[in-house]
Order: sequence, then structure tokens, then C-alpha cells
Amino acid sequence: MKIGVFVCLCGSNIAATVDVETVAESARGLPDVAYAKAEMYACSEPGQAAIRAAIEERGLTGVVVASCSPRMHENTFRRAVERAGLNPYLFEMANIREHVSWVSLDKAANTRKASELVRAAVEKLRCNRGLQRSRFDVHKRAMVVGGGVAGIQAALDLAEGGLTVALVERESSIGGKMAKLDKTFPTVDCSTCILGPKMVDVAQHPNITLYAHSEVESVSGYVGNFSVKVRRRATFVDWTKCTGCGLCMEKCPSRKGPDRFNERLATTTAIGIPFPQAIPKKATIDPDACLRLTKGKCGVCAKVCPTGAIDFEMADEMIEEEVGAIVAATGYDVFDPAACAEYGAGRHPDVINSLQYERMLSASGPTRGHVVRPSDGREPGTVVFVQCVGSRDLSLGRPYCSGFCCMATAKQAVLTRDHVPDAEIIVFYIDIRAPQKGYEEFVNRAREEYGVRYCRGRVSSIYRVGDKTVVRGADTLLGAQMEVEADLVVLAVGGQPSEGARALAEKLRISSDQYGFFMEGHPKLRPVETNTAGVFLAGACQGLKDIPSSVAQGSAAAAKALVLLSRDKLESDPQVARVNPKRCIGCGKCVSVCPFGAIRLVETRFGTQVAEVVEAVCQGCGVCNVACMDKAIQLDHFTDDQILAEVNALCREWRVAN
Amino acid sequence: MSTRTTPPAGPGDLSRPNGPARPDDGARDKDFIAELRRLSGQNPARCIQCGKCTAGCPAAFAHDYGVSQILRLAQEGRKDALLSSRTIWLCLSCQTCATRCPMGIDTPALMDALRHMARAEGRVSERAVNSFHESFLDSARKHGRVHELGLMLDYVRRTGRVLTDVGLAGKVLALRKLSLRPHGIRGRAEVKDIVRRFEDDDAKGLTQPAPPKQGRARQGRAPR
Amino acid sequence: MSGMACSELKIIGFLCNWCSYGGADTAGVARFRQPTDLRIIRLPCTGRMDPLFVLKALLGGADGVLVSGCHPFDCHYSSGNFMARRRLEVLARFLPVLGIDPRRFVYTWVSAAEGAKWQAVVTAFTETIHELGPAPRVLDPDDAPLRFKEGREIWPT
Amino acid sequence: MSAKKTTGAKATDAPLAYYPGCSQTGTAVEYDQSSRALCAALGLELREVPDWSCCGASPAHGRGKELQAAMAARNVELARAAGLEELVTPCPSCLAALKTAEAYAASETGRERLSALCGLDVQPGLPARSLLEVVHARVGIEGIAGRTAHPLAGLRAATYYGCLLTRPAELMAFDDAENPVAMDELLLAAGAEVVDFPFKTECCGASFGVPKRELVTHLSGRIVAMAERCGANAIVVACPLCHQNLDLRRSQLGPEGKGAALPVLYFTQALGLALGLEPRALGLNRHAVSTDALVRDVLAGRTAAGESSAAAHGRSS
Amino acid sequence: MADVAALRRTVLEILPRVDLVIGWQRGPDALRAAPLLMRNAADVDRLIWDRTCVHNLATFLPREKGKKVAIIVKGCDSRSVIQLVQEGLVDREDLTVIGLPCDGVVSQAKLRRAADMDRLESAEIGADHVEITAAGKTLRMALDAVMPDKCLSCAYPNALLFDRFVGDPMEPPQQRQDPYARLDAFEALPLEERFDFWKREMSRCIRCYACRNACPLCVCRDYCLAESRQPHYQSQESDVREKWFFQLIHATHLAGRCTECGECERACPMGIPVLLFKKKLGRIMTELFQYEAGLDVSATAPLLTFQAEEENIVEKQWL
Repeated sequence: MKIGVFVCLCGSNIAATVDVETVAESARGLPDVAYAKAEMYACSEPGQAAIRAAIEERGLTGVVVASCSPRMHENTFRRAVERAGLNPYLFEMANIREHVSWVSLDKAANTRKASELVRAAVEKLRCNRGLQRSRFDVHKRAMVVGGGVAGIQAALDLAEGGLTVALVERESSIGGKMAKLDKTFPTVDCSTCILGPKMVDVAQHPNITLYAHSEVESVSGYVGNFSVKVRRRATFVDWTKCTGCGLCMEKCPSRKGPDRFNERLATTTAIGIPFPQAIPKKATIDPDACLRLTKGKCGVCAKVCPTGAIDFEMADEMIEEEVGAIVAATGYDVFDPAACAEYGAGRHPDVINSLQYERMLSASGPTRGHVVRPSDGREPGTVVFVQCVGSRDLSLGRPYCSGFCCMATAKQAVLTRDHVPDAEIIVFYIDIRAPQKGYEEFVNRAREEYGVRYCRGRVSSIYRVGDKTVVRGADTLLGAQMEVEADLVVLAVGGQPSEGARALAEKLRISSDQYGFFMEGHPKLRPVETNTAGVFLAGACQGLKDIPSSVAQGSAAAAKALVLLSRDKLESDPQVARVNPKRCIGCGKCVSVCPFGAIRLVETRFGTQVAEVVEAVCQGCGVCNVACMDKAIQLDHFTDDQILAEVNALCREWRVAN
Repeated sequence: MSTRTTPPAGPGDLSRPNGPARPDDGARDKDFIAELRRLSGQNPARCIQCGKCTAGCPAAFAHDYGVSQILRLAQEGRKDALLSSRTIWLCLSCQTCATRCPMGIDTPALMDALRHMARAEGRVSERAVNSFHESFLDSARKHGRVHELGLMLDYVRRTGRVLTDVGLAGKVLALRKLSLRPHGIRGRAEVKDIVRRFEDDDAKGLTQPAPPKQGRARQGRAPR
Repeated sequence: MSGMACSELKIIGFLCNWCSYGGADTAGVARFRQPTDLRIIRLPCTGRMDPLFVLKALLGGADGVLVSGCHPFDCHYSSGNFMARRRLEVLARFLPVLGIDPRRFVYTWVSAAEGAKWQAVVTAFTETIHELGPAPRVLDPDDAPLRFKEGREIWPT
Repeated sequence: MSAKKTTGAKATDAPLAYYPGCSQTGTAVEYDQSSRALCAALGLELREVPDWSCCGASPAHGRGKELQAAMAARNVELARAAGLEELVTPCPSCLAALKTAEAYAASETGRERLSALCGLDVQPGLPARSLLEVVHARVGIEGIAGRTAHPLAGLRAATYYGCLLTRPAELMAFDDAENPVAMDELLLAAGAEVVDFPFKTECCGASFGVPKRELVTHLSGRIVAMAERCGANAIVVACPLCHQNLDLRRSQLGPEGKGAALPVLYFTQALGLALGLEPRALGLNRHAVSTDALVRDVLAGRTAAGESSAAAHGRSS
Repeated sequence: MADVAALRRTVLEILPRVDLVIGWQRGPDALRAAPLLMRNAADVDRLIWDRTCVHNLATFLPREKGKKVAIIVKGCDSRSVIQLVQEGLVDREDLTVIGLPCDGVVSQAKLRRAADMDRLESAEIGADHVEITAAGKTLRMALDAVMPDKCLSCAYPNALLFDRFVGDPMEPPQQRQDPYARLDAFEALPLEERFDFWKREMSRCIRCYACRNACPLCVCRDYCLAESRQPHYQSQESDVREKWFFQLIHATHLAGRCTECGECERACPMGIPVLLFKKKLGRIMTELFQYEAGLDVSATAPLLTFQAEEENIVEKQWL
């Protein structure tokens, strides 16, 4: 092996406290080192040119550059040696700047340390072998999990970008939380007016296949070649025949089922379409509420259905999807305020949460848009909004702020003024958080034009006396206690990851934080990517956020997926594990420890089993290499020999002849 | 529809500044904060000033500083304002604030510590309350169990408030609910020693605050 | 150049590429002064850290071994550091039976942003090793038939 | 009413170390009397802690939680020395002291501190529970229903738990800190009616009746007024100090509560009546606000204020 | 001890259904047995079962993978079988396990210290004593004095995994010695003394690998790291560092797997106490993970899994 060692001065960054010439001199004495030279700026154009020249002229078969951190310039130098015809993995770096010259002024010690690090790099290089990047083809198809506004935006952008898309939505209609809103802040647009058209686009877009009332059952494979099993849960209505006429809803005798779309403010029929603008506009039967499915009686809907679409024997269906990228957009769940017993949600009838109030405000809601007291249906005189319920509360395990309740309450207060002109509207808050464009101005309008009373203090308890609901709050700015006899109390509830988010994270092999929100690649620099190649995030599933941010992330995730799948073939990183079939005894320890399921046991000609690594799935962490007893599996570029060579080089003691 | 904001001036002789508390302009006393944290085992810096304790405190109407303002003063180390405030003496230790505090702060323990420090510096702004506690402990020290009549007599001696509960004396005697003789116990001396040892250790700063709360917090469950 | 300077001891560091190696870089960029005894070996993850490497180093003449990786829940490979935590904790408790002072081996978690913490870790660990002094040698250079031979193996084959 | 199962002691019949507390030897003597009578009737063997001493209550923890823990720990060790494995006390303030002692004794440093202060070897692991919790756990709803001789028909109770019995939740670990239901369940089992009372855990002013009576007159007055407003014809309590402020000091209360004729019963007295015990044995004759009228009606099965008012205030199931 | 006749009847009954039954036969002298591979009825006559049957026969199983095999196991041996099944190194269907109750065997090492076992003339094992006449001297010793340490602290006298159990299961005997007594004594020595102890002991090692070959869980066969060129953990040099390093390889490979059957130390011709390494790791497994190897076929070895929040591992605080 003929190794070239290039010791960089890095101007004065290294040369100031390391005697670069001595290091180069000591490198010349190392085994297999054919050429060693000091370079003023190894990473600069002339520096790289000098390296290339040395490789070509001296026929070098390996290069060691002693300079800065490999996290900085490893790829730069790899490309340089590759252009000179040398395999980029027959190259090693010694970090003699960040780890040596910059952390000590003792020149003698630094020089000795640099020489030893160069020796370690040379010893490691002598055990390297050239690695090739392997290429594999990809499915030009993406999957979006979750049909809220973020998922819809991602699906539309992906489809417009030329990819075919499979959109999987758990509910019987897409639209997510936004479909439940009456108006949106800060423009007080009607929510369905701006979301409806996008939902229709999704239904009509030729590239998008919509799986409503379906869930992801399992995910296997790797970036570019995911195979996802989707479970289409039985709707007991044949959607190919159903025209959405709604006749079955009118005739269904079971009217006591919980109306999940209207946040249980009212009850609904066992069969039905959740809301008028639902996409797909198809009926679904709730098996727990349907008399036919629970007690075998009734069956009225089957009789009245003009197209005979009802099918009580329908079973779940499993569909296999082959996709290249997955966008998780599973949104969030509203916090159940019953866990906050001092507010009496669930015990006092006139205490409701903000999403229930939104349904009450909505014209398609259970009260046709009339603001009333659930206890007796009368119009409320005093409406109190309580902020930070289930948010900014360490004792409930939710110290985070939702980021949207302050604005939601301001909007609901404005709408309350429209519905009940002379109502007394009070908002108990800690801090008003209105950071985005037009938000602060909106809150100011709520105060000035709409006469909303903002009282700074958190509510301590809510109790009911007679037909009044008494709210015991404070006004910390006045240092005074306040007791308000309210007719209607709206708890501005925060959010938490949607039900089953943790299970989905495990299936997608992405990690989630301690609350269950999905972990992004980097909070600032890679907000829509994850550490798992090919899996992207959009919307509240990554962290609570309002509609504008969710839509932006939907587009961002779509863009990332389009970039990934723009090439026909993907290159895989060659620093992956490889099994030497001769040594492998098939004990399966590597298979059980691999966090990415990248290793399988395969049958050999002699009927025994040996391990085999799926190169594209292996991320190169090396956990298997340690678990293997006879080291049959080796992580390329960090094999045992390479690391042991570095350890021996750094530990060796010898008395030099002189 | 009525919104009752606590009347500015409390009943009886409790006068209370109406506006926001005007803490004195003393500097931030760091040692005071450290001592307060040691005695109470609580860290006032955790408080996000949400006001939930002020809202729920039953005795708020009688306070000069709101409970959250006491926390704020503690954060700023305003020793004079704190030790001269009446709020710390009017804390009922009813645990409402501790139960509902979103940041899990044991405010009653903080109030205990503040009263203790105020008493140590002889700055008792509610003499009667302190006298009652002194009399109570004296009775416990003397007999091992509190003898209510003895407690009242000692309290009257300390405060000179001869008319305290005079009206009730008749009724209590009639109902034979007042034991004239104290129920002394054999272990009287042990109780006296316990209190004495505590006071010695306390002077040397060896006492430990209550262990942090371990059990199940309120019914709130962390997201699954 | 003799392999053994008078005051300097030999400490080997195994750092995970994503977090602790980055932390060491951050400490360097911020010019946080550190003693020079430490030599750093880069690994893709602490999950790649085989207890045998530590034993090889300690028996091979290293006076101290430091392993550092990502904080739990931060691992780039999601569970590499969880596996390492168990392996290295077992190793740390195993050393006393060999007669090796357990303080000569430490594993810890340092993120890429914690330059100051890295400086503190290196300084503290180096001080501990200097207190312990040079590690007892398994092979005394004089008595063992130590033939330094040209070629691959640093230990005689 | 959601009858939430509360955590309680094992349903064993091991004898209980009974720690009465100072109030029960003085102004709350009828609470002690009715507690002993009720336990006897229910077959719960109470053995008074020999030579028990005061738990220090607020004055002690005013000086330092450690003092309160030490004064209570002395009694825990006395109970252990008498070979008893479980402490029971009718008074929430004493229970808080015993629980604080338990918390200190759970940790190494805590044990050292308590042993130093008490001059005894303080050990962990002797749980203390309130009498209400023990009755609810060992006898429970079926037990009370089965033993009810005189169903308390006509008693419309406002169940007042006081502020310490269930709070702070981490320390007391009994029922629900915001909306406790244990007493409601027992009274319902005894045939009584329980009104929807919002001030279950509101503070009555505690020991400030003497030094700063204005607090008690305001707070207790509000509680009595609210009980009346909710249509109750009696307030049932489980704390001697609450009883003193609501009953003994009735004449001193603020304008709202002053005139109310609402009697204040201990839950032990109410259950005692249901079990057929004599009112005098339960100390019902020792109340400032007379209980005679209510007791007579309840025993005679008639409702004092007629059927209508009950319906108006919404019978709570 | 169960009687041999019953055991032989069971083996004869099973023999037709399997290719091989592994048991013990009389060894070179009255106090030593030897493994017996029974393939036909004739072999069964040579089967014996008494206190000399020390060998852990599970060592033979990995080689016979794929064949139908029956094996006779004591309590401690059965734990090795469980561990092999748990790791999938042996297929449970191909295996028929004959379990025995065992109340202790005799240790050659201890006998050798007491008498010149090479010139043994006669020996007789009584209920609680052993009588030996060797080189003209007759010696009578208490059974406990010649039992291996593992029997003095035996917790599992009956086979934990069996298809057929011969004899009636017995209560675990009263522990006459703490299982970690020798380890505690060794760890009581100061650090330097322990280090020098191993330098002395390991320099006596002749690298014969008897400890590896006797270990039922050493299944790497001819690709063991001790003799591997690629990857190159060890040179073939016979200096103390290489010999000691092999023991460390063996110990780390057994962490969380070793059932402390003691075969490695029993097989070592130089009498080096290599079991100390494995005992130490065994105790660490119990301390950290409350895990004992070889008790549950469906368990996962602690070092092949993790918990996000470990109960017993506390992060080192620096500042």
C-alpha cells in the first residue's frame, strides 16, 4: 500500500501551536507511507490540486489528510481523491485542529499528539478497502397518512408534482380539525369555504387515491421502496353504490349514538354522513350504535336505500401499497378537560371546550349556529373564556403551549359578539400569544371594537349554583380576586398527539418525544424531515401549530418528497454492515438487535441459516457488529480491524531504536 | 349577572392597599432567597405568575399582597416587603393553591418558611396569630396535649384580648365541652424535648424541608 | 520520540460521530482549553462501541478510556446509545474483578452543542487519571520478549 | 354521583391504633364519642395509642414541617410499640401531620432527622388513614346499607369534607382532591339524600377563629349560606375544627350564615343514627345549633320541611 | 438420587424415537464418570447415575443440531439447555430432555487436594460421606467437603426443563454456602493484588482452550476470535496479555448468557479460576437487570435489548 500524508497548516490555525513539519517528518517513518508533505491550505483549490497531483504522479493507493474535523471537510477531500481516480473510502482524516491545535497552547504536546493521531489514521487506512455506492430504483409514488389540512396540502402538491399519491385518512371523511371549525383566524374566513375546494380537488385529482376510514397496518422496506399495508375498516356501506343522498340518516331509528364530529355536543344516528361537505360524501355505519349489528334487529336503512348499498356482513379489507416516500400528517387530539377536575368539565352542563363551542357557532352544527346554554337552551348573558386548560400545566404532564388557543379564543369572542350583541364576554388569560402576521391587530380589534374584557389571571375553580356557573378567577394586575357568575364557560383547551401516534411512530420507525409528538430531523434546520430517510412530517403531529404553519409544512414535506423521488435511482451509503457467510453461525443475535430490521436470516445451500444485510435499510450504526460473537458481521469503514488498528496505534509502547 | 370583584377594603380593621402591591425599592437579597429555598424546599423561580393561587385562595380578601404577588416578591428577593406583609400570617394552610398549582409549587410550605423567618427577625405583622400559635405550642409542651382552656387563658395573657370568645364560654360550659383540667400525659417531657431539640437544630440550620411530593398528582394523566 | 512523555498519560476517547464528536469540535471552535492527554477515535455511534475495545486499550497500555455519545432519546440511530448504556454499565462494574480501577473507564452523554460540558468532562477525567497515575502494565517492556517488528501488528504476532 | 372506588386499607379486621387528637378531648368531645360508638357498632376494634401526644397541627408546621413530623412520629412509634399495624384518626389536621411523618420516615435522611428529634428509632411503614377512609374501605357501601336499621330518610345532607382531608392529593392519597365522594356514598347507603354541594372542599377558616375571627365569619358564613341555598337540612362534616366554626361559632358568622338553623352533624353521628344508636350516645345533645328537631324527624321517618323543597333543589341520585 | 434402573427404562423407551441419547458411563476410576453417547440398547447397559456424573452434557448439543437427540440433565445442566433453546442454537422439537433431581456431585479438584487420586484403589460414596483408599492410605471425608461450590449453594436441584422426569423432585437443599462467597473473598483483596493475581494466573495458561471447548454456549466452532486472522483481535503470541484477553473475550461473550455451570473451570488443566469472571458478570446481571440466565426459554438476554428509562443505571453527573 502506498499512502500519502498531507499535514495542513490551515494558515495559522494549526501551524501556530503544532510543528507541522515535525508531524510530516514523523509520518514519513510510518509503515506503508510513501509520501508526506505539509500543505498551507489542504482544503483550498491549490491544496486539493496538490493532493490529486501526488496521487497521479506517485501512484498513491491511500491518502491521509491531517487538518480540521472530518464533519467539516471529509466529503470535500473524498470528492477530491475520487476525481484523482482513488476510491473515496481509501481516505482518512486526523483532526489536529478542533481536537489539538485549538484546545492547547503546549506546542510540544500538541505536536506529539498530532503525530500520534496521524499514526492512528495511517494504521486505520491500512485496513480500509474501497467501497462502492450501490444504486437501487424507487417507486415514484408517495403516501400521506392523515387527511387534515396539512395532509391535504401535501397530497395536492405531490400530485401536482407528478407523483401518484395514496392518502390514508382514519375518519370516514377528510378535513380533520379544520373541517370542524366555523371560522378561522385572523381573517374570520369561513373555514369550509377555504377548505372545501381543496377537499374536492383531492377527490377529483387523477393522481390521488383516497383511502378514507382506513389506517396504516404495517410499514416495511426502506426509502424509495416502502411497502405499506393499509387496513380499510368496514363501513358496512358499499361506497361504490352509495350516492350520499342521506335517506338512510333520516329513517335510522337509533338516534342516541355519540356525534363525534360535533364533539359529542349532540347525539346522531347510527348510519350517516358526518357533515354536509364531507369528502367522500358516503354514509358509514357506527357498529356500536347500530341495532342491526349489535342486536340483530332493525335493518331499516337497508330497506330504504335506493341503490341497495348497505352490507351488514362487510369485513375489513387489507391493501398493499408500494410507495417511495411517506408524509405523516396525523394532526392532534383536543385535550379532554375532564382531567382538570377543578373546572368541572363533564360535571357542569354549561362548561364546554373550545372545539365544542366552535361546533355550536357553526351553521351546520347541532344548534344551527345559535349560541345557547346547553343546560336549558337559553341565550347566555355572560360568556367566560378560560385560557390555558391542559396547556402550560406541568402537573397535568403538558407544560407546553398549544400556540393557537389565544387566537382561537379571540376569534370565538368576536363571533360571540356577533351572535349575542349585548353579551358580557370575559377572557381569563396569562399571556396573549399572537405572533404571526395580523394576529396582534386582530386581538386588539377584539378588545376595542368588540368590547371583550381581558382579565389577566388563571381561573382557580368553576362551580355551579342553581342555574348559574360561577367562575373563580383573579386579576393579578389589580392583585384582586374575581368571581364571575357566568351563563356559559368555554375552556380553551390545548392539544396532545392524536390517538395511536406512538404506535404509528413505531411502524414508521421514527422516534417521538416524551409527549408523543413525532421527532423532526432538526428543530430548526430539518423541521419536516425525520432521522429515517424517506419519512417526512407535516402539521401538528410534529408539534402543535395553527393552520398557516400546518399548510406551509404540508407543502414543505411534499417538496422534500418530490426532491427525493425526482431521481430514478437512489444511491445508498456504502458505510453499511456486511456479513461473511462463512463465519456466520445463524444465531440471529444481529437480527434481534438491529433497530432498523435491516438484517434477515436466509437459507443456505446446506440447509443452515446465515444472516444477510439489506444494504438500503442499514443505517450503519454498528450495533449488530458488537452483538455478533464471532464478528461475522462487520460495519464497512468502521470494521473491528480498523478500530483496533487505531486503538493499537494510540496505545502502543515501543522503545525506538535510537 | 354580577361580577363580584373582592371589595377593596376588607371588613374590620383590615386595611389593604387597593392598587398593585408596591414592593419597597430594596435590592434583590440573594441570601434571603437561598435561605427561603432551604427552609421551604421550594424554588419560587418555577412560578410563571399565572395567578391561579390568588384566584383560589379563600383568605385572599384579607390579604395585602395577592398570593402570586408573594411568589413574585420571593422571586425578586424583596425581603422587607415579604417579612412585613400580612398575607403570610393570614395563610390558612388549606392546600388549595398547592393542589391546583400548574407548576407543582408547595406554596403553603413557602408561607410556613416566610412566617418562620419573620418570627426569627421579630417582625410579626399579625401579632394575634403568632400569639395563638405560641400559646398552642406552650400548652402542648407543658401537658403533652393541648388543653383548650389553658390555651385561651395563655392567649389572653399574651394579647390582652380579654373579650375573645367570651360569648361562647357559657355555651361551651353548658354543653360540658370544656374540660377544666388538662389531660397531662406521662410522656410530657418527651414532647418538650422534641420541641427544644427542633429549636436548637433550627438555630443551627440543620432542619430539612418536607420531602418533595411523590404520590399521584392530580387526576391529570400525561398523554398516553 | 519516546512513546512515554514525562508528565503526559495516555487517555483514549471513543466518541460518537453525531453528538459527542460534534461537541468536541464545538469546544475546539470555542477555544476551550483542555489537557492534551486525550486521543479521540471516531465511531458512527456508541452502539458501535464494543466493550472489547476498552479492554484492549486498558490492557494495551492506556491509562484511561472515555466513551461519549448522544443523550438518551437523541441518538441519530434512535437506540444505539440505549444498547451502549447497558453494555458499558456492565463493563464499568466488571473492571474491579480484573484489578483495574473502575475510575479509569467512564462513559457519558455529551451533545454537539455542549462544548463547555465537553471541556469539563475532559478536564475532570484527565485530573482523575493523573491522580491515579500510570496504569499498571500487563506486559513490562523489559521482561516480555517484545520484538518490535515492521509490519501490521503493533502487538507481536 | 360517580361512585369512584377509593383506595382504602385491606379489608382485614386487624385492630386499629386510634389516635383521637386534642380537639376530641375538648370542644369536639362528641366527635370522639360518636367515632368510638360507630366503630364499636361496625365491629372495628379501636385501641387508643397509649400516652399519645399532640401532633402540633398548624402551629408546629408554622415553625417547620420537621417539627410537625417529629411530634407526630412519636405517636407512630408508640403505636408500633403496641404491636399495631395501622393508625386511624378522625381529625384531618392530625392525619396531615401523621402522613408528613410517614413521608419523612420513607427516606434515609428523613429517618435520621426524626430519630434525632424524637430520641426514638423512627421506622417507616406504618400507614395512617382517616376514620372516613377506613370506614369506607373496610365497611363500605354494602356494609353500611346492610347494617342500616333506621334509613336516614328526610336527611338532606350537604357533605362538607373540609380542605385538608383529601388535599394535597400526593400526600393524603384519599378520594378525589376536587370532588370527593366517599362520605356521599356512605350517607346514600344509609338512606340519606345528598344535595349537590359545590363547597365540599372550601376552607372554613380553620384555627383563625380565635386570632382573626373575621376570616371564619366570612368563610364559614358563606359555607352555611350555600348549604341552605342548595336545599340541605344538615351539613355533615368529618373535621372537628370545621364543626367548631360552622356549629359552635354559628352566632358569630357573617350576615349570610348567622341566622341559619342548619344543624352540623359529624358523619359518625349520621351513620350512628342509621345504625340505630342512641342520639345521646352519639353526643347529639352537645351541639350549639340544636339537632333535636332533625333527629326526631329522621328517626320518625318524616321530613322536617315537607317533600316539596327536596324536589325543587334537584334530588341528586 | 433416583435409581439407575428407572433411568435406563426411560432411556430404552425413548431410544427408538431419537438418533442419540446422551448420558454418563463409568470413567477411568470409581470416582469419575465420562459422557456416554447411546445409540443402541447395548450402550444403555453402560449408563450410570450417581454423584460422579459431574459433566454438563449440554455441551454436546450444538454439534448435533438437526438430529433428534435426547439428553439427561441435572438441575444446573438444564439451565444450559434452556439457554441454548432460548438462543435458537438448538431446536426444541428435535430435543427430548430427561430430567433428574440431584442433591450434589463430587468435585475432582477437591478430591485431588485431599488424596492422590491418580493412585486410587477403591472408593465408596455413602449417604453423607466419601471413603477413599489411595496409595495405601484410607480417607473418610464428609460429602460436603468434596462437593463443588455450585452444589453447596444449589438453588435448582430439579431439572427446570424436561419432557420426562425420573425420580421425584426434591426441595432445594439448605444453602450451605453463599453462591458468591469465593467472588466476595477475591474482591476483598486490594486492586493491585487482584491485578497481580491475574498476571500470575494467566501466565500459567497454556492456551489449550479446554475452557472454551467445555462451555455449552461457545458455539463459534472454528471461527473463534482467539484464532481469527480477520478480524484480528488476538495474536497467537503466548504472552500473558493475549491469554488474559482471551478470557475477557470469553467472559464478554457470556455476559447475560452464562448459567455458571462451572464446566470451564472444571476443564482447565492448570486449575485457573476462570469461573470468577463469569460469576462477576452473573451478579452484575442480577444487580442491574434482575435477570438470571437459563431460566426462561422465552426471555430476552439483557444485553440484546434495552429500556428507554433504565431502573438501575444512573447517568454520571459531571458538574
